[in-house]
Amino acid sequence: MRVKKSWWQSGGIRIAAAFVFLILFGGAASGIYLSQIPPEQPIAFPHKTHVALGAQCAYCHPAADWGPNAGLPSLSKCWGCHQQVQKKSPELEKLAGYVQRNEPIPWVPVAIQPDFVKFNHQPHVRAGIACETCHGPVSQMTVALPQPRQNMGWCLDCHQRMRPNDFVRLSDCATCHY
Amino acid sequence: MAVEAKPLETAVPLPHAEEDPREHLMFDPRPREVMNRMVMEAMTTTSRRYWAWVIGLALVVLVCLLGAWGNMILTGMGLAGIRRPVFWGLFIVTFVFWIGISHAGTFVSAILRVFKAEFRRPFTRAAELMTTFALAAGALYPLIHLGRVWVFYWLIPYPNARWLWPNFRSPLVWDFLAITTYLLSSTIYLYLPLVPDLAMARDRTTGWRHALYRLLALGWRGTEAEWHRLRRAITIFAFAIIPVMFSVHTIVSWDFAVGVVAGWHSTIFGPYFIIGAILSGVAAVVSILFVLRSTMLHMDYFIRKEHFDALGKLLLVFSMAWAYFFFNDYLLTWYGGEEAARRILTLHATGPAAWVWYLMLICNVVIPWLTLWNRTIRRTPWAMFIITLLINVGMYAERYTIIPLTLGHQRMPFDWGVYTPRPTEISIVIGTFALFLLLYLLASRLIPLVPVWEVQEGQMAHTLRKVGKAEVPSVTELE
Amino acid sequence: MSEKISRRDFLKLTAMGAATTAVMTGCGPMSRYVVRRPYTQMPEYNQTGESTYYASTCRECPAGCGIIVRTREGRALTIEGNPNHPVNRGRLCARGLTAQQGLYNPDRIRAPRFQGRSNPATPGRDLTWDEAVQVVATALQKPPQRIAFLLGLAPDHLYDLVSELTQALGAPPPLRYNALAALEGRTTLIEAVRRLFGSPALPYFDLAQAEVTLAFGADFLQSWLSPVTYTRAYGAMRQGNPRRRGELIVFEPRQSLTAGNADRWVPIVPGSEAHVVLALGQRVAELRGLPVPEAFRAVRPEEAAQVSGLPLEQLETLAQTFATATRPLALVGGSALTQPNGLVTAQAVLALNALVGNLGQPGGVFLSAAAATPTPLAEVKALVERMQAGEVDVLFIHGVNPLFEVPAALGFEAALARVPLVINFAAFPDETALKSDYLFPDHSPLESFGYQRSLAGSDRPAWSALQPVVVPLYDTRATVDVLLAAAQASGQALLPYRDEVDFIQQKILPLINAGGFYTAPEILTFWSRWLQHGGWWTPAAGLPTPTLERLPASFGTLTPPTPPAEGAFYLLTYANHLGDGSGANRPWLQELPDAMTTVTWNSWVEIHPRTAEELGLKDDDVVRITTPYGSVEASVYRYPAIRPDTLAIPFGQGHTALGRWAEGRGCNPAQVLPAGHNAAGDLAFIGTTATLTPTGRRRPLARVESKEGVYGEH
Amino acid sequence: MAEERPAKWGLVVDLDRCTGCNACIVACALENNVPFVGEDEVAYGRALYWIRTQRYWEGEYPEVTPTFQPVMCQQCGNAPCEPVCPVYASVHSEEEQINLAVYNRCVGTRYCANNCPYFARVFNWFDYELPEPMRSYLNPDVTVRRRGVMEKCTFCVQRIVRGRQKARAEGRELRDGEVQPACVQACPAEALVFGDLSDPESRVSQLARSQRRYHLLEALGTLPRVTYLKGVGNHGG
Repeated sequence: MRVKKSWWQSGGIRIAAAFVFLILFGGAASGIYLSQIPPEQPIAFPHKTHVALGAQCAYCHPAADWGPNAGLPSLSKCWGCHQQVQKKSPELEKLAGYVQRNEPIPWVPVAIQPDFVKFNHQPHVRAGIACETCHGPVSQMTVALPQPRQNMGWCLDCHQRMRPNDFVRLSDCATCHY
Repeated sequence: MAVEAKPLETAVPLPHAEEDPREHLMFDPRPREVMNRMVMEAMTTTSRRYWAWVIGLALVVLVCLLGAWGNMILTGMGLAGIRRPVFWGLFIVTFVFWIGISHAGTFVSAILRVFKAEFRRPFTRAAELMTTFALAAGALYPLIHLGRVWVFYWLIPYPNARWLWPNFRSPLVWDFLAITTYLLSSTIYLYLPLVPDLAMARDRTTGWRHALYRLLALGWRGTEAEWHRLRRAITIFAFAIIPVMFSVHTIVSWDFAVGVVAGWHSTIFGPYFIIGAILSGVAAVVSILFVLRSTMLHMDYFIRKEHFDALGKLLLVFSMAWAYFFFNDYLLTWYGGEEAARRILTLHATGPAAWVWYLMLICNVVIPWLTLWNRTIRRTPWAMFIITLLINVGMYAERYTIIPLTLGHQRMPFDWGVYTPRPTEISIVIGTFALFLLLYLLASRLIPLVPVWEVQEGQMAHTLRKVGKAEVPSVTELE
Repeated sequence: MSEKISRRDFLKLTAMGAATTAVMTGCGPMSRYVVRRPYTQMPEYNQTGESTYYASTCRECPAGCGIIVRTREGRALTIEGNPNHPVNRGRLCARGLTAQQGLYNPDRIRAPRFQGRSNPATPGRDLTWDEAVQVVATALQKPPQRIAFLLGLAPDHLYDLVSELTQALGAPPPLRYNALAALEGRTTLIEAVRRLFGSPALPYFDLAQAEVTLAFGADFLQSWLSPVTYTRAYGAMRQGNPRRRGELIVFEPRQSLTAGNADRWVPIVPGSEAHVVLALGQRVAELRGLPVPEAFRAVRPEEAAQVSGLPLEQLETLAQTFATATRPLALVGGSALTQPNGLVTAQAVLALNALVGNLGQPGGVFLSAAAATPTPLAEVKALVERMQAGEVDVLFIHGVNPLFEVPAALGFEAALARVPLVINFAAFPDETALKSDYLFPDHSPLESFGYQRSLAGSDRPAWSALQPVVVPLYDTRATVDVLLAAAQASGQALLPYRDEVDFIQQKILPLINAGGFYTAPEILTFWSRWLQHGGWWTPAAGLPTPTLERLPASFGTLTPPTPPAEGAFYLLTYANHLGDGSGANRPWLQELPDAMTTVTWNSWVEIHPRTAEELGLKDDDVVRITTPYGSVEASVYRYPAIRPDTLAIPFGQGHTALGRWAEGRGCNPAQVLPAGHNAAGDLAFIGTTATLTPTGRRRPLARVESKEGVYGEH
Repeated sequence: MAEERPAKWGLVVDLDRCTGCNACIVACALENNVPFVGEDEVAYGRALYWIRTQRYWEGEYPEVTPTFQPVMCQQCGNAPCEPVCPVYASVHSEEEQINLAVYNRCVGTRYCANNCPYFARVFNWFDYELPEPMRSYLNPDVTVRRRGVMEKCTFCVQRIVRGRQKARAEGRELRDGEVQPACVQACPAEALVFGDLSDPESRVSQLARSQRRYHLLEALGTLPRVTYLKGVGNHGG
């Protein structure tokens, strides 16, 4: 006797279900992927080259020493060196273009925190944390790359490891959120 | 099946002296197969009116519940009428209402089962279904009323990258745990006694129904060993679910009682809420039974006047108990003499919304007390339907009094405020009522609404014995 | 912006993408990154992520409080008080705190514009500033006598420049009008000071050290002269005096915020203040054992008691309290001055101070260092008559909104239509701007240079500086620059100034050696310190002491108030935190509850609950208030602290223009005010009676208080 | 670096100085990016004032007088809002001894608001959009809250944190009066005084010991950090 298959055992249904699953899974996966790729920058700034030439991080991002944001160098700062060091390259021509038009370069910072996280560079720099600890091996990057998994647990973990005696203060919500 | 004859005890509903004992379901047996077929017919017969209701309710759920809720999520909680200082409104009122209704199933089924109240047999399932669906409707509200429902999962304790756990000191977390436990256990408790009936249905259907019931019946064959295990499981659950039931509404009451809000901060709130819940739950069972009896095939065989009568007596008792707790709560608050709390009591009785308070008392106390003592009224299904609906209106008014009417008049008169429900929240409330009815309607055609085996078991135990010339009803206790 | 500044590349910044871009939790790539545009050239005073603070002067009212504006990446964030400023000592009122909502107001006029006023069919069009300057230059070449300037009370540097300009042209001097000054009777006070003490200055009252203060109508906690100064002084009077807690008694028909804070509120009949002061003066002189001056004998105490409704015994108690106090002080303003007897009241109160000998004493009366120059309503009236008669060819308007602020009964609107050329420098499309031919928008105060030198609240000689704290947002230009450019373009060598900054520097040049708390060898250094400190003032407090040579035999004729006819009421209007109404487009000022009624976003009419009951009126009933000059509608607020025969409507709402937050809210009491004036030429509206008709409609007021909780009504 | 002492921030409201002018409301709103909501919403009790002046009337005409009492979050030491929050969005700061409102953690149960006897908490019923270019004045130090989030007075914790960081960078302790919330800074009558209650010499401590002191709803045992000083006499309270 041939057993009658139930409706949910039919091939069509199963294939459709597989499709639905694939679409959902694929969507989720590509969403995660897309949120992790670095954004396109107006100029492919080679951090690698600058670090190799001996430029200190704080030369271009000096505000990390005194305030919350490390800051982006102004156009005049870039041009201050590059009008002397005139190496021909298409990226430098882009820079020259911005200088000519006196137009700010629309950088897309990758090391940003959401609006409700009030990160302050200054105490971290004072505590002697190297930039690479959080920003990754910038000396090997062209444009800066976002560092994955910089979430709250990551902050707390570091606070607990580095300053176990001060953890009450460093885990206070108001340290970062207000 | 081991049967041991025992003389009739007074706890068993005695047929009224003047009436024919055959009016009672237990003494009006029909052959097993006939009864099975009746239940199957009731389950599989759908009329055009049925489908109209299903489609209508589905539309209401879609528009009034999902549509309005979705719109509120996208726009903001401001679409509801809540405001400062009445931060909780109709959503929480309806939440408490549904959780209250959900006590019916457990009460009717578990407590009456434990106390071997025989009249429960035909409608335990109807009551358990109510429990499950009322919980489903009620459990939506903690989500609906969240300002940011898209992060509701922060209420769930799970290890996460933020190193954060929910605050176990918060009654809302207790609520969350209690409601999930209750939902889970009441679903299992609904399912267990369903298994033999599903197997019965499996053997009498074809097509998708057969597939479904085969899946759900878990290969039930009806052997003695299976019956044995099922009985034990049901007994264990019946005992275990009772404390869960008590805990749920107690914890819901703690949402209010642990606060400093004047008028909420009352130690009697736990039992007061439980009694209110059971009152409204049992009332809802009566209402539903009336609807089932008058709309479904063969239900007049299973659900009889005797059941309305018995439930009516219960209702009277609970109405009295509720009045007792209400008085207790009122007296202690008044006697305590805290100014803010006293002001609230005065306001409930004399403020602009005093009609809600009087509605509560009339529906919960005056009407049941005036009617339910009367046997004829108790045995008139439509009268019972109206009375029980009114009791639930009264219980809704009770929650409305406790929540928005109390919140609006706290300790700083400068900031008092009057709450007016707005269309969005009314629509959502209507939507969950529709959801409940829709689920019930669908379930009534998907699962046997009468626990056939329980009825049959009862009928086997009840017999009329001839003692001399008289026929005397007797019952044997089943092990 | 002046050339000098653009050369220096002052504040050349581009805002870093809005820092408040919401980056949501766990959102996808779209919202994850934001574009940031760093400076092309980092200003040396700027530190990334740190705020930069600029000292300037608040121009939300004429008081001239010193402010410090916190900026970040070229955006003005918050306004804070300048802690060293002699007027406000770091404190601010609600109006000053909302200045940035004016700067960033979406309804600002963004470019110079021609409007087809005479012919509505003519479309308006935007102009370039070159065209605008040309228009002004042509206008300045009109016959000088037919040119008129109507300015507001701020800023002073513009007034100084226009004064020089009109002098050079031979045109009539500019008029200065402001509803706040009109409602508090400022010119009456100045005129009284001139008559008694010889110089037309505003008095400065040392409230902080006074021990018993009588205030006649002066709502110094909310609008009078310099509210922040006097609120600060009030705090010090209450709790800062180690000897005793100062006592405050206020005479007003309607309880203002000041009267609400007083130890005693005396609700006298509107218009009877002069009687009360004179009667008090007699008794005080007697109690102090002094001869009663002739001028105080103008009224018998019984008569005063009868006119004012204040029992004689109370009058006696008050006189005793005042006469026996160690440091008595009497203030006058507002409803006590804006009435036919205003000048008498003002002189009598000043003389009362002289009587108790507190002139130039701690807790007494001083004279402000700088002359105050508001124009009395009478002169505005004269201007209106000239306009009506077609004697004005061109009217320049700046910093004032006469169609809103001037009583409608004056007929300004009709007269304006008869002026062929109206040039308005308004920053906002207010009522007058919409009826002007040309709009040449000035910078907002936070984008402007300037100074205020008439500082009624300063306890020492002081000038308060304005400087831009952000780059101008729109294509606006400083009016001083426009006038200077036009004066040059007109070919005549009218004014010896290059631009606004040059003008201000030349004006403040004498201050270098005037004994301020800083000095400098030359103007540029002085200028940088001037901007840094937000002005200039002397290191020590010190103001001229008024000297009373001889009291006049009479302060003027005294008219007792006429009681309102049956069914009519005295009508009052007063300034609350909305001031002269120019703040009505600051949403936070609208959202701010009125101090006494807690009503927001609208107008109301205050009626005593008893009166309301007699008339069968409930809260929120819309009533029509009619005077011989017009009528307005507003919702009823049953106000327990007003005379039962008086109605009051706050000033400031009822705009028909001025942008989205101001338009179509409430009513403008200027529509029902009379155009009459007192002996000092000041608006005299106290004593106006109005009738009240219910409209049958209801319009609930947005009040913050719970009516049920506060008044016990459901 | 000197070991830091946790502070116990406190506020004193001298009701004898307070005139009820409401400058504090605006100062607070603009410092803390508090949105305005418009007439209809204010009328329905949905204004988002973090501090408001409660004005009651005393006496009968003509002896009638208003009483003004600014009420903000009392930063209770034993706060009713804290235990009820299921997600720790309303949480006590051990460091500053104040009650925090952690906006990004809030899920919007509004339980804290019900349980606050001072009605100090307000809720974002909607997203309150500012028209361009008004967003420019938003304070970047304070998170702009979105719909569905509770908020309340924080004693301007952003100023406290920045002040501390500044002091720490300079290797010193915070000076008395160095950190001031916006309302205190603006108050024209100097009725508000802010400071560290754990320092007995601070101005706020001295004032908080005044004989005129009282706390709002003291009987509830919430241990408020805001101390009110009674108005003197029958009036001016």
